[in-house]
Amino acid sequence: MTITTPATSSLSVRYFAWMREHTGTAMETVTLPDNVACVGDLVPHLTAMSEGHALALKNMQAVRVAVNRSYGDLDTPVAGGDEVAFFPPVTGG
Amino acid sequence: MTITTPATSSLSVRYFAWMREHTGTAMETVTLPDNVACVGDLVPHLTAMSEGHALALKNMQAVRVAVNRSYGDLDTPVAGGDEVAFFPPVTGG
Amino acid sequence: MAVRVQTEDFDVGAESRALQADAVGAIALFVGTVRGLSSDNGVTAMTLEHYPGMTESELERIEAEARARWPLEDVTIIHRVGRLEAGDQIVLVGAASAHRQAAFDAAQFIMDFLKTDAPFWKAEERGDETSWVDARESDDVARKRWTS
Amino acid sequence: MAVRVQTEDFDVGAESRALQADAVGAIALFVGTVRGLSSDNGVTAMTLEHYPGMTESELERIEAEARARWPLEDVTIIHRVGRLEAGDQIVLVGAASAHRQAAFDAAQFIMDFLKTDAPFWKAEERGDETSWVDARESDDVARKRWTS
Repeated sequence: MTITTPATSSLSVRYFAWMREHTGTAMETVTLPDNVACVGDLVPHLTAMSEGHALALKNMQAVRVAVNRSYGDLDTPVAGGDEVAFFPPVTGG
Repeated sequence: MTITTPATSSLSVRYFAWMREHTGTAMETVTLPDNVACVGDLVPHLTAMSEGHALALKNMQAVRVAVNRSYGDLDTPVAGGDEVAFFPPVTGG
Repeated sequence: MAVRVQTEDFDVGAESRALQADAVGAIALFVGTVRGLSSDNGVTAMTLEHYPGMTESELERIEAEARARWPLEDVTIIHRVGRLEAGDQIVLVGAASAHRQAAFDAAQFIMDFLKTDAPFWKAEERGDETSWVDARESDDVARKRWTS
Repeated sequence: MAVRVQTEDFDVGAESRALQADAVGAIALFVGTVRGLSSDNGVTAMTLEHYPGMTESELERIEAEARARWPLEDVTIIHRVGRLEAGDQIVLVGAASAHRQAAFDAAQFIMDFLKTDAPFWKAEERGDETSWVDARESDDVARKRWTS
């Protein structure tokens, strides 16, 4: 999908299931911090946002990552305008 | 199943699919010949009944046998009152 | 035992609902149909003959073997006989279990054994010609994998 | 592509009929349902959350992989979201092919990948308590068998 990068670089960050309950938000817009090149760089900035964020992202082993609605990992690059999602292992079906 | 043996020992013989077409009959009653202890003993008596019977039972490799509605083979015992069936490999489903 | 041999059609939705029960989380269904002219089969219609009495007992034996192998809540086997046309439903096998692998495995097992053991025979019509279908080696192979 | 994510229920019979086509001889269907109180699950209801947009694209990717592996005439994947009660249908996967092994394998493959890759999450209700379901190791194992 094509997303137009706004003038001030920002990211959409989404949380699902119990991670959404911990952060207290399903989606938030985050100004892209300097020196953030990949998902792993972004995580400390998110955990600093609230205790709930810290709890949600405490164990990244138990968290799955998607960037622009495709699975990624901590090494997946992120840039302004991207949609980054964090969620627990899936349990549908 | 329980089948009462008649006073004169006889067998029901059934044929299905192309074997039925060759013999020209779906079911016939056959007087149990002497010295017939198993299906294999019975076959020569049946092939002698008509050219169609001979054709149907020509290649016993291609024929399946059931005695009293359970699968058997040429060694399966037969006795008066039994229902013996000959048919090609099955093709349902 | 839920084994039916019938000339009438069946309703897959109704059979699926009938397999649902409190302890069921997984229903695997298989529907076999008459392939039509556009397939390599080229069949316009077929007639299914069977061995009344033996058919039912073989299907019940296959169902019992599946129930002995997997924790099944319910099983349905329906097979039609008589004349069927291209696109018609021939057979339905349904297996209901708490878990999906048991349901899938049981439905496949029942189909594989039905194909080799249940006394049905198909005569296929291609235009004006009618011919008995030959048994397929691949069906014997499919059955054997369950006994290795 | 026949992927639907919806709150409404679905009709297994109608979906089976929609998969029937001239070249189809085999339709494998899987229906997942909410197990009830009598099972070890002990669930009275559940709510299914998903990631709109990503869910559909993951299901379409899984369907495309199944079509690349097997000669399928058609595929249907329907997954419900929202609140469901014990006995309700959750998911339907249907695969139609000329041959039964392809239909069975594809339906299992799609279910195995759906279970590990499609972004759905279940919150189960047991009486007054609601808890998020943990992912199961057995689902990862089931997925891995297709990649070995």
